[in-house]
Amino acid sequence: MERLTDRRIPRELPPQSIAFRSDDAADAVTTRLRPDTVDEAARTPDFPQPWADLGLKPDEYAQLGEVLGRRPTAAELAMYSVMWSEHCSYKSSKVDLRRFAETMTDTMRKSLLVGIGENAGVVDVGHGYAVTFKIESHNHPTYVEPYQGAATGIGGIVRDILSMGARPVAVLDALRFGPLDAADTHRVAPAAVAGIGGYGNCLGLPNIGGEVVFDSSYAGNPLVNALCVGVLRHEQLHLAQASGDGNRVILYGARTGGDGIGGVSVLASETFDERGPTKRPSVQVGDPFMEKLLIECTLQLFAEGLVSGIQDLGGAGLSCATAELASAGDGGMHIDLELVPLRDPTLSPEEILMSESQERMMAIVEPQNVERFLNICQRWDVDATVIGEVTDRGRLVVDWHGETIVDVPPHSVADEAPICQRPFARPTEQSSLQADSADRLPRPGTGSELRATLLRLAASPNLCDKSWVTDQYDRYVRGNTVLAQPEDAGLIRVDEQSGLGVAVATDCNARFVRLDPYAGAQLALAEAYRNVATTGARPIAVTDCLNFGSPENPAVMWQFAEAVRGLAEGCRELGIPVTGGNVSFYNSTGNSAILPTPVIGVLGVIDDVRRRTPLGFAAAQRAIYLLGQTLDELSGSEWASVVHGHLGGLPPRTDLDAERRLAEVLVGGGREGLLESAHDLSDGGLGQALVEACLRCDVGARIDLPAAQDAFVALFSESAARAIVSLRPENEERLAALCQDSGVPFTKLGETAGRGASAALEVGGQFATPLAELRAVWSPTLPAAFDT
Amino acid sequence: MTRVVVDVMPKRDLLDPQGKAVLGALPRLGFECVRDVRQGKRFELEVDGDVTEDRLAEVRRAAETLLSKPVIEDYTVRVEPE
Amino acid sequence: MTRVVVDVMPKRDLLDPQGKAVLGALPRLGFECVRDVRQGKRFELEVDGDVTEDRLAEVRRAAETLLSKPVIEDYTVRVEPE
Amino acid sequence: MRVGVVTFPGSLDDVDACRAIRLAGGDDVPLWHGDESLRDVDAVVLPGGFSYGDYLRCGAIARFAPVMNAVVAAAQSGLPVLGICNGFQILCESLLLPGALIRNDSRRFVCRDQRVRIERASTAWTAQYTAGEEVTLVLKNGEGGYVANSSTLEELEREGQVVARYLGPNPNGSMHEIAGICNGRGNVVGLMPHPEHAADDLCGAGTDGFRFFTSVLHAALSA
Ligand SMILES: Nc1ncnc2c1ncn2[C@@H]1O[C@H](COP(=O)(O)OP(=O)(O)O)[C@@H](O)[C@H]1O
Ligand SMILES: [Mg+2]
Repeated sequence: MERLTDRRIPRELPPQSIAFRSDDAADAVTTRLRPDTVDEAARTPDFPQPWADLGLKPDEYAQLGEVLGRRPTAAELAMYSVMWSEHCSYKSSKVDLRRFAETMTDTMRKSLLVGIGENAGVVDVGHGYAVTFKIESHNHPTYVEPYQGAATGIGGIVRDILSMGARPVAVLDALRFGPLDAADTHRVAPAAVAGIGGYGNCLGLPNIGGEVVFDSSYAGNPLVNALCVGVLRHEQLHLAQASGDGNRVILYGARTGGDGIGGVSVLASETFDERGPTKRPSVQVGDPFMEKLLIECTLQLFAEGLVSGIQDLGGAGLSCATAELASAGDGGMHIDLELVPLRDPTLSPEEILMSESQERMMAIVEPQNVERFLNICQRWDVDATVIGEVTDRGRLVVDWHGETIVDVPPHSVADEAPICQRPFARPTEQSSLQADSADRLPRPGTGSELRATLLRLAASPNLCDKSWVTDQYDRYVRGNTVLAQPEDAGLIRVDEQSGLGVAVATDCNARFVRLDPYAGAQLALAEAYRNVATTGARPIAVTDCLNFGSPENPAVMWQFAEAVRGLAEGCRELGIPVTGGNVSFYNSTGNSAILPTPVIGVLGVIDDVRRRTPLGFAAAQRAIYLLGQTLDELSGSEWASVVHGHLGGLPPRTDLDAERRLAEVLVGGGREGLLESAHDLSDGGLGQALVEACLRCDVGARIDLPAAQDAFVALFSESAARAIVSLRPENEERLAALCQDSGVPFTKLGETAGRGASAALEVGGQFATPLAELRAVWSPTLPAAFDT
Repeated sequence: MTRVVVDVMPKRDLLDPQGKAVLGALPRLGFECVRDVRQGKRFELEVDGDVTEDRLAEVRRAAETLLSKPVIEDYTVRVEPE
Repeated sequence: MTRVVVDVMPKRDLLDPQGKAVLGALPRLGFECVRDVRQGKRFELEVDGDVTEDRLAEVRRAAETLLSKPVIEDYTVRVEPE
Repeated sequence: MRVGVVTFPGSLDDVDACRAIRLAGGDDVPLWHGDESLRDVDAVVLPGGFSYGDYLRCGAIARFAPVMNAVVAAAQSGLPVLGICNGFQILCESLLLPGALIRNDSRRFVCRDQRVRIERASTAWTAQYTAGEEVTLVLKNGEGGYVANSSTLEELEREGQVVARYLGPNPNGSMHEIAGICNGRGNVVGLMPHPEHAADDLCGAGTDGFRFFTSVLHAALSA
């Protein structure tokens, strides 16, 4: 594959003369004076082909010969090698991912308009509206070129959402970097954040949430997972399929250039190692301005009913789009590749098929609509070209100046990649890891030790103020953002009349997943679910981005299988379906893989956004309640990590039924207007939740910890299914009734106190700390690290 | 004091959205003769004393590590004649 | 085809936040010999045919009206030797 | 009362400006960059965004859009024009306002709720404020540093053409903490922070920005 990304291919040769360069000797350039055609392939069955370098296994290459009844042409080989790569074919994960379908119940299916398999899932949210959302990784490109890698991550997921027929309305970004003090983190993190902001801001999409986590396992393997939310009317739903003999295939958007040629295949089949840049994919450069035009143009095309099928061009570019459109349709497709508008006229046909130039879309259009289609594109300054048509011959045929260079059954490219049954095994050290619990670690005892612990945690990289990051993101544009960072979930108004809205949160505590992948994945799901419910929205759907190490490592494969099983069963228990997502393998350097990081995004719906519940204490003399039960659960906690650098034991207990009942109270309480604030408890426990709730509007609090419990456990345990709420005293009784109805334990902690200079967080009998002091440790961590 | 100029340009094969935007605007302003535009950065460094080979090597290193991103940009370094 | 280069630099007496940031970063990377840095833009225009005086005048007009903003920037136009 | 909002390729906050105009009781009239006509509007907003990607200089290319010929002519004969953020940059590029906006001194995009002081209430867009009033608007830009040469700055100060100034730490390095200025006549105002994002309690930073829109509706009514 690298040969295709190698830009030293002699440019003075006419385009037709370049096929593949042989790998071994730099000067042994295998050139053809004509492209490798189907006829040529039939004539020269024994012509040696660089299939191994393109990442294909011997049996896969053999299978290709069987599918085609001859050797593949160079273009076909390029196409299959990319489409059958891990990244495009999910060959290692397919077996496990079937669980999501298997655990789907009728209730879960009810509001699902489009499920897994399309560009993104679509759910009904009422009033004739539907919402589509999906999360996707752009990890390796971000490591190689942090700004462009992260930027094009946003660009890609936004086109996925657009291609469902939806207007993209918001983005979120879940980020993982190496340790805050590592030099490479300083190379990657600020540039990745700037890239996400640079692209999203210029595109005009509000960024309403995400995560920033620092951990040594991500050094050299940063994770950038981008989520986009889109809104459509039911009747606007579009699918990626090419049907109707004679319908035209239109390529529109940016011209095709040399960006990221073969990137996908390399990304998915190689891991970073000491050999460095020669193994790296070539990068892509994004043009958010073009993408903005593409969005507005495409929405107008939808509105005028001119599009009968549509697909964005992402990984594997034209190869993937044509194959998937044709495969999902009812016939075949014929493309004249020389019609593709090029930025670089010297690209070979294989390169054109593989190019990952950004900001391109492909539409299937009935002949009588073509003229209007092209007119609309022109109005938006978007290039559009008819490059082929749908046929009824069941083949995907690509011609280059009249000669056929691809002639394949579309299913075989898009859907019939060989499946890998990867061996998996629970690593033996998992047991010793789980046996090494945090219970043995020395704990703070006195009030002043507890206070010092609270401050230390608040200042730590993973719990500190994230506004250094989020202030680089426009959260206001389009004027429908009801909640954004630092709220528990982002909340977007969908309909101004009714107040209908949707909330989204992403979460994953990867330490928990490391300790127990099954439970950890459920805890990630539970946390995202809880975050959504905290704002008052009812969780209805899930998207996931499964970031793991190498699938060729049985221990990693075990983590993966366990996490998927946990997630699938968790979703069934909560009654919300996984609607789509993304798998990213090979997040490892040498032998060390990242912490298994299944980032879970949950979408919720709220009937009236005016009833949302914000995170911060808003006024004095409000009652503060803790909902849920606190156990002595500190293994894998932020405290164990920050104070002791310890990871071992079992993660907190998962009780999804408790999560569901807690959500009932939070959503019901919000709808009744009982709750003035609500904040979920997660990393850092009650202590950190109080810090955040106080600092949000600078309102203090006076609380007493339950007498029956150890103060340290009460403050820093990370038991799940908990939240703190504040409310007017006259509503306390009603809250109690709600909690009793749902079977949610509730404890009055105390009340909110004054605002202003004297405001403080006071923990009865233990300590008090002025909010000014809390802010002074919580706020400067990221600026101090990055602004020097 | 000598002036060393570092020019940093987007790599030929990669998209240059900035150059593209300018190229698109030129004809609208009546400039018809331009076929292609690329936009890069120009750094003017004022360097102490004479520019020795060592100094130049140092500037080249700065160009490579700080002023340009080698995966997407090319740079050139030259001493500006007085 | 001829290449015409337009360099656009921030005016001497105006703030140049980007140049300043580079200047601040250089010593931290161990580059000690640089006294001042300014960051501007470099445009490479590929112009049809030979560059006549008329063509150059046209490019100069583009540099003045579009590529630079005279209150904050200065520009130079030159034909790049082959 | 008809207030036009121009959409350039890459305009983003046009929908927000339209909504604010509607909330204020006006009729929002979409104007297209490629049209020469202002469709008989009583005032014009050049909204925020990244026209043409802002790759060259913010506003540098939008300034040449056909609609700008009409805007410039109308502004010169007294039509109220408000340029917000990218719109402010376009007004400077069009020479309807002096000076320029450069990269934030932090070199980062900044999005935050920003306190500003309204320095001049006698413009078409600020008539419903009192001079000296302190309000919260939304600042969100990467190139918001206002610069001008010293004689221009002196003149702006002398003639009272500074419409709004940042309070607290200077968020972007603007000279004289300038957040907004107007032309001599007070009908053309350029403002870096966004009043349209402070016009709706639920989805913005409060409602302090609302009066920019009610001001112009009132001004147009009484004109
Ligand atoms: N990369 C990011 N992009 C946008 N918002 C972020 C990002 N990282 C964190 N946030 C926001 O900051 C707030 C705090 O994050 P976090 O502590 O992870 O929340 P929680 O613990 O509730 O999941 C949340 O509102 C979150 O959405
Ligand atoms: Mg939360």
